[in-house]
Amino acid sequence: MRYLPLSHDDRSQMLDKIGVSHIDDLFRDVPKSALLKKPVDLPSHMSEMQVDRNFRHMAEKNIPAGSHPFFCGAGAYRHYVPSTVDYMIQRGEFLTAYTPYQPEISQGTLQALFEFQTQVAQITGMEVANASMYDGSTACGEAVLMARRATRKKKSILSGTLHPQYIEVVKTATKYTDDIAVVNAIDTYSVDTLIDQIDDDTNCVVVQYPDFFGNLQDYSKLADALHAKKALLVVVVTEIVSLGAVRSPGSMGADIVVGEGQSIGNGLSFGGPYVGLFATRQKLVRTMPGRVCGETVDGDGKRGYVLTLSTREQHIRREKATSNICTNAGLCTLAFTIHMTLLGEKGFRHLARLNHSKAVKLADKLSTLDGVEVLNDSFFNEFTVSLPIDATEAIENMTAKQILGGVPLSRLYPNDASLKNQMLVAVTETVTEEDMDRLVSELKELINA
Amino acid sequence: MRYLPLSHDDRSQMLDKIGVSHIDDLFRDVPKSALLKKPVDLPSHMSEMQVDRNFRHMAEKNIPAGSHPFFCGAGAYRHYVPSTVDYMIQRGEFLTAYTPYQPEISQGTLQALFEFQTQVAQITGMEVANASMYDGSTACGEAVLMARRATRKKKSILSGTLHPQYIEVVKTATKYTDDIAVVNAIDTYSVDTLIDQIDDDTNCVVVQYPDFFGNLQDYSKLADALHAKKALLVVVVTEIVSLGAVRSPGSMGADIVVGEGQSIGNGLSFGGPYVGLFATRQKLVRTMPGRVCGETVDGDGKRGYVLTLSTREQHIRREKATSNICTNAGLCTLAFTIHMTLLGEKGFRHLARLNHSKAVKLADKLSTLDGVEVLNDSFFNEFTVSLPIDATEAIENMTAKQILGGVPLSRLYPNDASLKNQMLVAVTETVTEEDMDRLVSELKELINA
Amino acid sequence: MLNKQGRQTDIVNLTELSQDSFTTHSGNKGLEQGELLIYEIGDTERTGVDLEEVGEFKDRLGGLTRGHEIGLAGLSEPEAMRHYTRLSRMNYAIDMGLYPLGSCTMKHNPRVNEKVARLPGLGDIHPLQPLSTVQGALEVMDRLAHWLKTLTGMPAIAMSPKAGAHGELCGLMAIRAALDKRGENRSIVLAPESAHGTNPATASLCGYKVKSIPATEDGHVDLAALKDALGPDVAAIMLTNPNTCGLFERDVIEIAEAIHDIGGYFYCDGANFNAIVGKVRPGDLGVDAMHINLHKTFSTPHGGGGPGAGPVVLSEALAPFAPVPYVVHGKDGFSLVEHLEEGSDSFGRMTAFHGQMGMNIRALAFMMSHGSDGLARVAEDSVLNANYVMASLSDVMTASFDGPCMHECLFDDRFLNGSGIATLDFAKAMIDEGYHPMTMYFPLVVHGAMLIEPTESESKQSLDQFIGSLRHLVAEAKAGNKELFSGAPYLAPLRRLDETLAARKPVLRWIKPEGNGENE
Amino acid sequence: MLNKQGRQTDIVNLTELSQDSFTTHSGNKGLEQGELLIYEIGDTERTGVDLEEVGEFKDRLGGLTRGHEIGLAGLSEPEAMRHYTRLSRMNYAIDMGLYPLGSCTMKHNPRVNEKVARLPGLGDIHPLQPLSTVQGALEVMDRLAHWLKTLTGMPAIAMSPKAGAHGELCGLMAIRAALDKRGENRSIVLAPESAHGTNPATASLCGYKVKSIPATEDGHVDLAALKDALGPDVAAIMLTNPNTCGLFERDVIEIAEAIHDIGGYFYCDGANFNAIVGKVRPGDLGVDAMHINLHKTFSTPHGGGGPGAGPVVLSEALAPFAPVPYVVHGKDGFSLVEHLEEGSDSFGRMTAFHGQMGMNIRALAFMMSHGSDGLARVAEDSVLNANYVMASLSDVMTASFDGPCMHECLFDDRFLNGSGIATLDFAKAMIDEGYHPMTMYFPLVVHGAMLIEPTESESKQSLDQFIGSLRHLVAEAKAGNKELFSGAPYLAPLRRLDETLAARKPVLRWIKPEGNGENE
Ligand SMILES: Cc1ncc(COP(=O)(O)O)c(C=O)c1O
Ligand SMILES: Cc1ncc(COP(=O)(O)O)c(C=O)c1O
Repeated sequence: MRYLPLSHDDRSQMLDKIGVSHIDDLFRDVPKSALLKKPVDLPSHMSEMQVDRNFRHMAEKNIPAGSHPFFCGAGAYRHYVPSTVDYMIQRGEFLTAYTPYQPEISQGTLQALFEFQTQVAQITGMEVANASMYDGSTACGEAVLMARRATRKKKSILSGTLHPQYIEVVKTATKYTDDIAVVNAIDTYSVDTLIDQIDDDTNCVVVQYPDFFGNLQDYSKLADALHAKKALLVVVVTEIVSLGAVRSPGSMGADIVVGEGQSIGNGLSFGGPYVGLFATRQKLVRTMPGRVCGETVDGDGKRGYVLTLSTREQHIRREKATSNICTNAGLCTLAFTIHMTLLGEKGFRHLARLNHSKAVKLADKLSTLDGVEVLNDSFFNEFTVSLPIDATEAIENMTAKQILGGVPLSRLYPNDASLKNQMLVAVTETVTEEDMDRLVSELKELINA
Repeated sequence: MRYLPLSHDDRSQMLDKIGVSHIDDLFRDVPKSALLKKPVDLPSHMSEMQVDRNFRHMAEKNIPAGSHPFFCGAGAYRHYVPSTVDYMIQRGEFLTAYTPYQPEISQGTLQALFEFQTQVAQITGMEVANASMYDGSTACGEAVLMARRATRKKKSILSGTLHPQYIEVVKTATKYTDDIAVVNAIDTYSVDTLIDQIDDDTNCVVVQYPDFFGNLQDYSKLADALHAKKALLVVVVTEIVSLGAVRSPGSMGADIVVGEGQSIGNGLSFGGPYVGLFATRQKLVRTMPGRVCGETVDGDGKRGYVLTLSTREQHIRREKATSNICTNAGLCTLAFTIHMTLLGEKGFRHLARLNHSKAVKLADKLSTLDGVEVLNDSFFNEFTVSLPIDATEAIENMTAKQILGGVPLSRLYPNDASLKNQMLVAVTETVTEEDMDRLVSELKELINA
Repeated sequence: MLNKQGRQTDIVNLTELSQDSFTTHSGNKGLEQGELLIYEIGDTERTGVDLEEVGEFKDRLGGLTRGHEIGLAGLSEPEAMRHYTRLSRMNYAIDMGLYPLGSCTMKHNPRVNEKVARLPGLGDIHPLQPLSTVQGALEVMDRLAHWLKTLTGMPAIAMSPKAGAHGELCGLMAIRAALDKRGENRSIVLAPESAHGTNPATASLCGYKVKSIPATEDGHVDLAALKDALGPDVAAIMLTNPNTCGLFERDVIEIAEAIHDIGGYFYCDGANFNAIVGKVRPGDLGVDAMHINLHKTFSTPHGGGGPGAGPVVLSEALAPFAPVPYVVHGKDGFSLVEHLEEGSDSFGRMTAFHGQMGMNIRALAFMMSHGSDGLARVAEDSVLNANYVMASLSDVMTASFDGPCMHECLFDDRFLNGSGIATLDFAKAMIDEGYHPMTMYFPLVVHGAMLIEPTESESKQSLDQFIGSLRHLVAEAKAGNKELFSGAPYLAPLRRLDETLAARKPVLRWIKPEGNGENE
Repeated sequence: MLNKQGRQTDIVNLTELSQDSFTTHSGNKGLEQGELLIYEIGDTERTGVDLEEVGEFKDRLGGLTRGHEIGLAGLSEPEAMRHYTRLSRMNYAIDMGLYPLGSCTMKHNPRVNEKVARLPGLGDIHPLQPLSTVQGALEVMDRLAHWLKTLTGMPAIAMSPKAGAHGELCGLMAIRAALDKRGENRSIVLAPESAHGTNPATASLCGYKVKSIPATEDGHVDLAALKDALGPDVAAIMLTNPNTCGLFERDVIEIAEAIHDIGGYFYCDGANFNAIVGKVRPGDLGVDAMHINLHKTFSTPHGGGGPGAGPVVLSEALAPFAPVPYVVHGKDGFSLVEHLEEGSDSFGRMTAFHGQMGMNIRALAFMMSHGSDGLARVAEDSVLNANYVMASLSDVMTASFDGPCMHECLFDDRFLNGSGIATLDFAKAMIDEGYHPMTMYFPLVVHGAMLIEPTESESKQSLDQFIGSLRHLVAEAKAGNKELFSGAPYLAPLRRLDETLAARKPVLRWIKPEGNGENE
């Protein structure tokens, strides 16, 4: 077996040294009845070439996003990631290192984390950020838990325009610790409805920005109302590229900003691994979940980085930890950082503007179709379209014509009949004008059929 | 432009420091008339995404070997290269290093070269090998030039069963220095015909093993005859994997063995870059072309490696050099070495046996077809098939049916009508039994049509 | 001698400088290069990307245009390449050497896994594409599920948890849902003293109190104490098996029965599955739920801290409570259940989308490469390697427990008694020898713990070299060569770092030296 | 202080050891790891591949089965990964830092080039597939040919040469073929003293004698001497422009006219094309043939010595003599002329198949990324960077020639006079500073040459740091700190290597310590 260096001879020499005669003597603590006598019923080992063939075969049963005009979003976005990013994260020194617990021989990972934390703080407009959570949805759950810890209050209010799967994740994560109230999406278009729900028991309100349907709203007033009640504003950003174009949540008074960082540096990968962003205010840092990297000096006085504030974490604090997270999104974080470093301020803003301009163009084109309506007043690179026909079917039909036309809302709200003709359409820099025209003409044909 | 770090400000500060006011002041030695006033007539710069798209577009116009049953050989073979190889050669430290002229900071490249030289010497059964030539064909040209230098005689005899493009390359390379006699392929099936050609002026005979048509022959007698005339036996191996199954040229008395190393570690890449192997006897080493790496010690007595015997080379010896080669096949060499290290003796022999067994199987299957004849008595993983129909057309027709069925001999011998129904069929470990059956049934259909 | 171009033609006799007094102007030391932060190299004008130009257009940002500078530093592509290459070279990694971190299973990460995960048909698909366009992806999930269920002998699996700790949460949520369904409101989870920190932390998240069970002298769970702790208020036990001392809990079946007897559930922390994969099926031991760290047993790369994946296998009893989504075989191929159905017992959803697909692919590639024969070999070689290390060191270091260990061996600091050298010092001296230290101070059941897990990826030679270095260090420690340890590491890119300072005055991000313009 | 698990809770005061006396048991120094040869690690039994089993069958090897052991050492995959990773870490590379090798154009190698070269449709195609199945590949060749012809202002191109020297051979072969066709049997090729070694070596291969032309005091070709050397027996001049002193030959047009006047041809060595790409077209200077090192100007990676590619552009006069193969536009798309046609003037074939396709792809990706606007910038920035280095060092080092240079600047060793320090020593001290040395002792026209080519890939900061290190070294040299140089490098993986020993007793391969079983 190509991955196993021990030879038959090695094995017997080693057994000799140990002083046993058979490998199973080392398994003597295993109840006899439980030690398998023969291999489990699964295929035998394979050559690399066969493994490669098997996966190619499975891959060919999927339609890659890049092979067609592509407009899916709803929390996962297809951006062009520069080749440098993927080459760099595959360097063995990054790829095959553990969590940087030994800082003297982990400065590579650590310094990159320090850069990552700075970038996340800057983009979100916050003071500090952690070294990542699993993804945006779990980060959102952690934010609610943190709000409870920070305020010692039990009630959390979620806006109905939060990604519906995020709502489910928050509800699951807080099932035994928190009371969750979800405000109908339709009611949240006025921030006042949310404000009305805040009471003395409220620990936070969670809003999404741009919201799940693509809309942009200023949450400053909400922040003020929350702060007046010693509660926190949690802002969720699922399309982090938007923050290159719109005001930061921090500037609106957010106390915790969580986000899905996939758009930067990371591919679609059918939903994971992604990278959860988590930023907050300096004063809340000791209630923050997750690892964090900090600056210090070495024995010679040279600057260096270490994991720090670990007394918040499970491996030190155990049942009193701020979270149970251990392994996080390390390498996805690195991909994010490298991509963001390549972009820089200039590239990040340019990228955001390019996304927005293309989205505006497509919205304009779609609006010209009879019976088609773009429901958003404002949006970044994604908006909700109402069709005169069933959106799920329309998308299925377009698939046959080699177009991945968007995400039907009923995929996420199967029980809400009022949404069945609606779909989310995302437009990133990877979409060409030709792609847009194909979408528009295909939709036109379907509508007229 | 993403590859250019200088900013506008940098540029003016630097011009200031230099003491000129405009960049074109630095081009003042260029005749005014020749300095372009505007960019040449070519497209403007492109985003990485656009570049990527352009190449995908061109790539889609080709049929990749791996997407179909594939039987082409004739000097370039499709083997499965373990993923480790390509990952490793892409490490920046290997990929973006220059020729290891500063050994203290090039031990990685140097030690790998030392391993490469050892592997090549072992496989060919020779005493020493150099650090590579461009490819098999140019190595072959160099071998003939070396035979002249080593023997101070002018006449070289090439077997007609040498790859026809190699014959052309040798003729071109030696045009002004050597007399080349090519012996008809048909006549070389008896070594005696070659032996008869040897005279006192002969510096070498060049034979291929397995020969271009796939046949295997023992060249010991030829070696003896040459040595009796103080001439050299040059053996060319275009499918290096064969040497895992058949006796080494060294064991037959070869004085120079050159080869195409592409099969190990390197992809097809439409013909290049490949890697030329060059091995010889210790006593001839100072007439050998190309770089060579040798062992030595450092100032602390530690073992290390350096480029050596450079007094043979152009950068020292100039017009008296053994060759004009400078840049060689560095990275392809490394790929060869890593792949060979993964194989080891056991894997290399297993791979060779696997190739041969599959070739035998296909030869047997093809022989069952009416009017189809395998012309070889012996072969390794490639043989010549005679069809009852035009081979070029048969192959074109199979292409339409998604089979890349082999190389028609008329592609290489356009003027030899006797070969027009013949084709070379290569079978490597990448060919499945299903692939073979498709080829056989498709050929059957074509013949019966 | 110099030739006429001034080239030296003979070898010089090197003169010597003391390395002590040696500082270079650049701060580099040959190939060991220092590197500033991106913020100190780049600026807000520089960029390493080119993008299509954007013409004028009327924005639809609702008046929320971002004005002020964000403050992001950019680098041109060559600078970025160099920056991150240099950083990477300051890391230790499996690709460089033995990485004996106990409990972490730092094994070889095959590159074919990376390759197949990047096939466009697997890497470039959106989680909400129509299911008809992702049948191959669902097949990967289904196949991996089948392998994991077969290897563990368990009937059900939840594929979405994103790491081990997330898997623990999933398992405990299922347990609590099962108890809720029975109308029982139990409040306690038992966990051995030696448990990993994530176990108690997870139990808390599910609203449980954790009761710690002591270990016996020989490193196992104290069965008597455990039985004493059992009662109607106990929801579950969280047991790591093999445990974090590297020992197989020989009473595991009895423990399972005991917990089942009082109506509780057996959660098994599967972080150490590497020791028994293909040799023992947890399902045969009475386990109700167990997470599997794909980034340990099944070789998906640790990536400097993640990402991982923590699928959880479930017993018949817990299967109905599994979270969404899950793959089902429908009439037109595979389908995905993404929503809590009316009347479903599912406890909810762990994450948006469907879990760590990228990790699933890699893990499946690893499994298929080994096959059922090879996976049993993995367990055997990992156990053999650990025992070989233990046998080769226990005459000079103090093994905490007798007898064969599983895939990792535990030493404590008794052999350093009186030397003035702590476990940490010893570990840092290993860095100078070119090794990543073992896991230290965990598990908490022995003093100054050193937990060594070589994994099956090490050759005998590699182990012999490692053993040689450790024996050398022990000899130096015993010889009183204290500075070798207390000042270590001497030869790493940095000397020992001041972690206390870092925690006391946290500097968690770069700040622009004079004023920080980025918050608008 | 230790807590109850023995974990240190306060920061220790590091004690110190002298690094001098410091040897580790393993021989490693932290992250700097030594590594044996594969033959000392692996053996003939170990392997890092799994292959399909082969059943019994009757071989058809004609009785030539290889019997005896070959002697190849194998490693398992994890061992191989580690072996080559460790080796790689002993290298310097562009990805790590400035690589100022004059005449080598060590610039940034963009990774998108690597990516597109690996697309299955481009990387996995056979050179002898039916032409209908490789139209995209022929398009790549054709497009690259178009870019190169346009950038050089030349009408024809030979795409198959495999490196610069091979291109030179191609060019001179075309020249000789043209002369042969005219029935002229000229015997001399002129080349300046400063020419690269490949120039005279190539001329020899074509059966020419080389006559060397001296340089003027200011580093240019001596026009008068050149004109004196011209005559009916001169076939060609091989001129590098910009020349290897980093200067543009300002008399180039006059030189071209002079050589044409006597019926000879102008071969231009295009190794230094980076300085003028997009700014000057060699075709406008009277060039008849010029090779282009794609691995210099167009960024294909050097790979530790290759592979490269050396396409040759040709004038109208030489075009008919170009070698096969070449791409033509046929009725069904692109076609390839692979055979010498009846009556063709083509001088033959340079290589099997069609040249360095993999390099062509990378070079074209580089060109398309820059565009015509960006390529001119490349030339400008490379020239600007070189002049900036020269301007920043010429007060302390001795620039060999006045005035602006092109893309590289030349110093000689006069500034070291009397210090006892040679160019080589100075260069080796740069290694300790973290830099690859510049090209040394080339060109041969100045004493102790140091030729610095920063390329356009360097930022101003990077240059400033480099300049800082060099100024520091100069100051140390002038202060008489000789050991800093004569013993250098001190901080590299190895100290200075004994090249004399290597050449005197060549050990060119590993030999099994007792007897060598592999030759059968
Ligand atoms: C015993 C044990 N349990 C649980 C975990 C947590 O797993 P993860 O880091 O994947 O969340 C670990 C990881 O180190 C572990 O060692
Ligand atoms: C001036 C000059 N000419 C020719 C060459 C030869 O090019 P190649 O190494 O590609 O054969 C070089 C390469 O170093 C060079 O610098």
